Amino acid sequence: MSTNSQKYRNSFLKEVEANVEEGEWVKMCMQCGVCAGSCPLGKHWDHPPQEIFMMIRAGKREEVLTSDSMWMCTSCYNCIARCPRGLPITHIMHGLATYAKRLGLAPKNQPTQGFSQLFWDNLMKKGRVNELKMGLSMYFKDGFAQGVKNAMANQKLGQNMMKAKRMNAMEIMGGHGVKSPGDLAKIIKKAQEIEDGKIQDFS
Amino acid sequence: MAKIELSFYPGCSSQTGASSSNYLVSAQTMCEELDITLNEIPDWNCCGASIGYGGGGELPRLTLSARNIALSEEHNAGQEIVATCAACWLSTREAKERLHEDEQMFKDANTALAEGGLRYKGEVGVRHMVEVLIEDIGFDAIKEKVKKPLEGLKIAGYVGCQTNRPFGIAGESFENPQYLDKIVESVGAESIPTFEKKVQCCGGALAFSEPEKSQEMIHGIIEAAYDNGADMIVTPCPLCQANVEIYQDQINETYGTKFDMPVVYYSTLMSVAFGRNAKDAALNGHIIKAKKLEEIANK
Amino acid sequence: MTEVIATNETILVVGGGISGMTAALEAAETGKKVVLVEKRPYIGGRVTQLYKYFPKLCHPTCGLEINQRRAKMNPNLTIITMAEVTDIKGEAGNYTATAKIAPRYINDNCTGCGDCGKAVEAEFDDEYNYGMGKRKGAYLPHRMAMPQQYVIDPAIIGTDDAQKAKDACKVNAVDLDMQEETIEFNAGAVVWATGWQPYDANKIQPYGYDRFENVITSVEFERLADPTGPTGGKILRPSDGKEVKNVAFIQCAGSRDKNHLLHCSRICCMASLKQCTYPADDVDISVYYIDIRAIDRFEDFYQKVKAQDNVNFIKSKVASIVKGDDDSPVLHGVDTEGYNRYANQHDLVVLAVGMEPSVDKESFPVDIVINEEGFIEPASENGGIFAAGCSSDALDVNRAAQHATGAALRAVQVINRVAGTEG
Amino acid sequence: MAEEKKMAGFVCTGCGIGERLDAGQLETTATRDGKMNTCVQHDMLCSKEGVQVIRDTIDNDGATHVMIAACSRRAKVEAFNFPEVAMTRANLREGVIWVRPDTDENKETTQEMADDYIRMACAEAKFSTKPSKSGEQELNKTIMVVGGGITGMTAAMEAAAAGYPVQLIEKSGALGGRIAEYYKVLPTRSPYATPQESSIAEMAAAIEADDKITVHLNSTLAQTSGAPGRFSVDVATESGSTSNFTCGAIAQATGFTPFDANKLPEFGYDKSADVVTNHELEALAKAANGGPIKRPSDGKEITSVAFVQNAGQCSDEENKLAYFSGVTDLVSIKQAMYFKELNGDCDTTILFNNLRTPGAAGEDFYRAGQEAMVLFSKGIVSEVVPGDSLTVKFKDMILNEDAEMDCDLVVLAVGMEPNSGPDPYYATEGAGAPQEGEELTDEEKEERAAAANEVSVDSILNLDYRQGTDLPQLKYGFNDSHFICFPYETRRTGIYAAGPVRRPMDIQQARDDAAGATMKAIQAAENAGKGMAAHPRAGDLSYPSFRKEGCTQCKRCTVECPFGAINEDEKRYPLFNEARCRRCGTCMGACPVRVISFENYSIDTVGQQIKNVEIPEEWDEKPRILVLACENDAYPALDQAAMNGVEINPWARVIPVRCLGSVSLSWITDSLNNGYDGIVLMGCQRGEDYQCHFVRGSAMAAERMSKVGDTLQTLNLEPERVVVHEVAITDIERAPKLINDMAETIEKIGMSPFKF
Repeated sequence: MSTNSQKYRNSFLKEVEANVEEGEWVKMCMQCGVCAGSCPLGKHWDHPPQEIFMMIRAGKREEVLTSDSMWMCTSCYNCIARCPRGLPITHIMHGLATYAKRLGLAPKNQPTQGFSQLFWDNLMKKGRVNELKMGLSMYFKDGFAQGVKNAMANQKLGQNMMKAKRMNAMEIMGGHGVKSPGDLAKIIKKAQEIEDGKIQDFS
Repeated sequence: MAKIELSFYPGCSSQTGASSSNYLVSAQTMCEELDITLNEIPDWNCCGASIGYGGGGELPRLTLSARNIALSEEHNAGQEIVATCAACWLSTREAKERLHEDEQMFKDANTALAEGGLRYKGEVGVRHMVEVLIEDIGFDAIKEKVKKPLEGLKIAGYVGCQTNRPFGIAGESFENPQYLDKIVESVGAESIPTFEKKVQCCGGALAFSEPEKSQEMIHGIIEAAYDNGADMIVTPCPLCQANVEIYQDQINETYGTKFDMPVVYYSTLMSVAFGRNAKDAALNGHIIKAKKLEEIANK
Repeated sequence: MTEVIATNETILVVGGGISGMTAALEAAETGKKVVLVEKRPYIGGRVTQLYKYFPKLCHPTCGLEINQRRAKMNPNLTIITMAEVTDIKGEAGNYTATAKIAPRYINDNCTGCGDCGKAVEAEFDDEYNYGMGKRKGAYLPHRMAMPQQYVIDPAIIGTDDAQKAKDACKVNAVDLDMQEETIEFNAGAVVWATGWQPYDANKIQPYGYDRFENVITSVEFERLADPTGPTGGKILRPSDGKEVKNVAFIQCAGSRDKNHLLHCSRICCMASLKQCTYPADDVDISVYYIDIRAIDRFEDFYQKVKAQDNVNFIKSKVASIVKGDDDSPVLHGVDTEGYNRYANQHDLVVLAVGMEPSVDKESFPVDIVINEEGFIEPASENGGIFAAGCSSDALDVNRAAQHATGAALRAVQVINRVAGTEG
Repeated sequence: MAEEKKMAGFVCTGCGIGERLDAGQLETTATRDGKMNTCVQHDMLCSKEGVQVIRDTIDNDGATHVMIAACSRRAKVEAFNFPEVAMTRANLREGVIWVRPDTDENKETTQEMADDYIRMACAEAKFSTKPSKSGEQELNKTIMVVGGGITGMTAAMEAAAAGYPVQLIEKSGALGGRIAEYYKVLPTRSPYATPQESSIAEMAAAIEADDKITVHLNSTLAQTSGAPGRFSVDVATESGSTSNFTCGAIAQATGFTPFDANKLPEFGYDKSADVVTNHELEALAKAANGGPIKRPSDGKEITSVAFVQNAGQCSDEENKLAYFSGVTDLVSIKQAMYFKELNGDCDTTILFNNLRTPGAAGEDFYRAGQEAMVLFSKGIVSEVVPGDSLTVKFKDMILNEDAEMDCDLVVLAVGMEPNSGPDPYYATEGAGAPQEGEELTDEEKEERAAAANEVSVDSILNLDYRQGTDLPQLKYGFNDSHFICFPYETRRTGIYAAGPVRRPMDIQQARDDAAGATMKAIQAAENAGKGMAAHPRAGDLSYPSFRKEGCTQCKRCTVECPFGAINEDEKRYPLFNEARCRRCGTCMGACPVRVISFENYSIDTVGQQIKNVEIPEEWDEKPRILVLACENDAYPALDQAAMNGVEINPWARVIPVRCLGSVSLSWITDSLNNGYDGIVLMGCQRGEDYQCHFVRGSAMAAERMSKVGDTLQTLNLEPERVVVHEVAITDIERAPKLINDMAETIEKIGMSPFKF
């Protein structure tokens, strides 16, 4: 719980500015709410972007970082297109989500959190996404039994895709990729290090 | 028409055996007809899409795209990069702009790339195939190319999100872009300019992680097209295409509908209109067959 | 040929709206020679198109009547209508101005009797009513128009209609051979009062002004409410002429928005509050706002309107408008006072469009300091050229008149220096 | 009058007048009934040739009185402009042919209408004389500026820059006013991003150096007498010495006083030294001179501040301010930036309801504040709990929950109260005004006024005016104009308020306002010298005079003059002050013995029009309706109705009046005695949002007419025969209807028996 000495102070706002992608924009929000009204998944947000920005100013660190709201972002960019103050809201939402995850505060079993990690791991393996494996790992993320269920549920879909040559069982053997996934890994590892180095400790 | 040569970034989903391999096929056919040469960026990697954010942070994601641009600048020097996939285009262009406005990011990205012996300059343009069609080719030129006008077809132009926002196509509005309708008309079909869901989000990657939420939106998109009397939907985005097409069975189950709405690419329409056969137009790549197109193609 | 007697002791006022009129009259009533150049066929500008003023709910034509009488009776004042200043050369105390005068095709003989209007058949969209309603090809722009002279629409020149107008006129005021003319004259100082224009609502795409008939602008709403307007003062829906029972006002339509106008237009909040008093009290009214900017005593008026049972305030920038049943707009957004999502259907939506300064940075006739919002800065670099009213900032009528009076003094100072009357 | 009258009539037959009316007969009427020495027709009188005909008659035949029968007096004004003669106009176009149907059965009545308007115009001409300058005062170019703050200093400099000498009066020992105490001020040039140094010091120096400006420090006004063009001012200094000077006009820039925060116990102002007002913060910032701002209580460097917006403002509570003081949101942003500048890493939170930062400068500065990491929260503060660390309790309107925060310092954004003198109309229009149904005698009213002045603040101007010592107030003590189109339409001619005493405003606005008020002051001085009236009858040379021998010293005129233009001499006879007068004629309407008149507007110029209307025999079934219409609104409304072809019944005879307040009861009683069947008076809206530019003219007419009842009784006539209406200039359909309604009424109740 934040104490009065943190409420409506800049402490959390500063943390967001330092550690969150495009975080320095949060202070520019004027609470018009056009982002909240523009989000296609809006009704699924416990706290719409504009409210999250207000919570940041109010110093509600835990509430914000443990929220599942940011994970509702579909990256449709409606909010960015309409924001009268030009806040890159999509990126701020992504940034907050990533930061929450980094701190281990993001809600567990948040499906999109899980999926985005799968996606990333998947692409990092060979440098290109392997849709089949990604699909399967998605189905099996909640264990084998659930996985089979999911797979069965989507079996028809899979068969259709195979028929249309838009899914290839052979992908399981490897599939597409860059020539030297190792080099790519090195590059991204470096990028990761640089980024980690910049994170400031506010805890 | 002057020959156009571009550095091509196909993206993961368009690879053979991947979810939008039919997009690639039809796009290549279309380009042949329009005398556009696509030089694939050698050894390109995934752009990280938008959904990658949860795994990689900002810099790693930007670096992914920086690598592609660097490769293009190295191997396809002097050629603008063109992408057919909305996410690929968006990520790459976004990365370029971000690295341009933020000097530190620019340095950091290059420090990372140096690990793989690459250097990013970021001096090359990044465009979507649709921009090339509108700005370099033009609707009239497309009209001229038409051998088999798609008469009697009513097609809903579904633009979706990422081809439209935040960059969009020059001269088009975010809320009511017209270019797909113009393409539809250029190939002799009837457009639906009032299609109110033309920029509605389909859920994007959340179709995987949050199927119910996404399918609710997809349902709305198909329903609107249906209510507007559309024979099929056309889109410039592979994820839109997949999401709107492949879940129709599940949506029909959930909502008790009987949707059977083909969802094709602008390149599909053009390939057929330009007189190419069903195979070149990759009509076989559709789960819900675009029968009316097939008929025209097989004429 | 228009004759203008002017010296470098003459004050040139560009724009004959409330600010220009005020500046011109105050200077002229102080004994200074003034030339007023107005683009429209009449003076008065945008206030002539308003139904009422806030917060008194009095009628702009009342003040207009007084100002026009002042103008008619003042020998120091020369008014040139249908004219634009295209060039200004020289420096403070010694300017040469060039003005282009469009042909009115009616000369000073005109008695305003209206015979030509009756004779002509062709009709055009009535710009006085923002295109709602029609006017003839020979017309008096509005009943209070000064000069009280008809205008012939250039579009009918060369047609039988033009000839009909000529034949109908008993005082041969119709001159179909009138040509555009360019005149040059001196001035010691210039008051720039070209005012403002409503921000182009078509550019605010999410609100579909270009797609939905029942989404209109605040300036159009003024005409709807005006008994002399296209609907005779009844507030009817453009789509079906039905009486409006439920109206929404959207604030900051184009203002406070980096995609449109960066600045706050100041007047829109009060204008909408004023317009809340136009419909009958059985009409439901919703005001969607970010901040209600009721300054000074306007707070009283804000409280008064707030107390109306039929008015409801929602702190929200509307996200988008979609078409609902029988063409009723449905507003989507979130009430940010405690996160309430809404999808509200209204009979009519009024966009409180922002004030865009009518100061064209590109083609401004002389080098002058214009800020990023497009307003003229009070800069010493501007020499003997002084902005008045909405050329200087987004202002309401009262502040515009106040500002114009001050601008008049600054012009008088230059003139007096020239005349060597100081000391 | 020495010169003998030469009356010339002119009848225009253009615009269909010739077709619709028998011009020959009109001519005869003018000469036979109207006693015109000559009368000629012209087919287009407003044409160059037509105007030349009139001009020749004046120049060659020496016509002194001209009657023009053509269109409305509002039309072709520029053409029919002959200041060297007494001129009247008969409105045959808008007044007759445009409001009557062009049919044979209407021909007769339409002609009668026209003939009457000719007779009326001739009579009006006969009893008018050409207005001319009285010479009561000469040009006095000196401008007195009261108040040496930023507004007054600006006014002084602006006047001097225009070449006018200035007498600048300042109560305190130095120029500069409040701004002198400020650390920094709002930016006045784009980009509106950072607070800037005020220019007050340079201005003071410039004034010092300007030999056109005489500065009186430690000075107040002992008395201001006279009128525009000849004000005589006694200045008293603290030391007790007095001096006198004369001036042509006055600008009052006496500024404001910050709201007393002791009235806000809920915010702990009286309990904690660390709760300060926005004005006190300026001093703190200045005291810090470049270093960090320190807490008043213990000198600790401040690391967190909360700004409470609208403290004691926008409130419906007793002894708080109901209005919003224009700039206090911008000021708080500015002051939050002080802390960002001086206190390094200091948190500043602004708790607002509606953030009111209008215009380009306002919104820019709001964004600049956010850039500087000033934290904004839509929150309504309920309480500030004192303590080592202050706790601010508020409702967060966005998160919709009760919240609280701790901070080192709380700044209360309190409002501005105008430094205006006592309101002359406290007892009649202000708080002391009689309540519903309460009838007050003049004496009682005066007692109340006096009482009010006792309790209220000291006078600033000490005007030697019959109607109080200071400028009238619009609302909340502000000396503002009541009119939106005319921000400087003062009720004390030649005296103009500027700056926060007129309306709460920021420095830039105050400086522009100073320029505006100075412009009006200069104008007033110039026109006083020419004997010309000020707005709205700008340029009018006519002025009221009275027959002393007839005067009963009843004081009606001195009490009711809306502009305090009439004083009383020791014998309580009225003393007119031409340059204060606005020529509305309210005094004329007030005078029970009809001794007050203007050259071209008098009991006779109207009375004779009424008398010269032909009253048909009762059995002719042709009633006559007298319409007295305010020339600003009702008359233009009727003109516009005519343009729209709205019909008016043929019995109406319309006479425009300067103001309904100028209507003499005698006109009403005379017309009733002369057999008029109905009388319609049309004035402006009255009440709080009155539209009458002569303030209470319309209201007073209503009051006076309420007394007509007795007259009607004695004549045993029906009360419906006399009606007073509020008519707006937009009542284009309604105004004619009101006249036609009277015709119907007469249908019902029958003709007046008083036809001789």
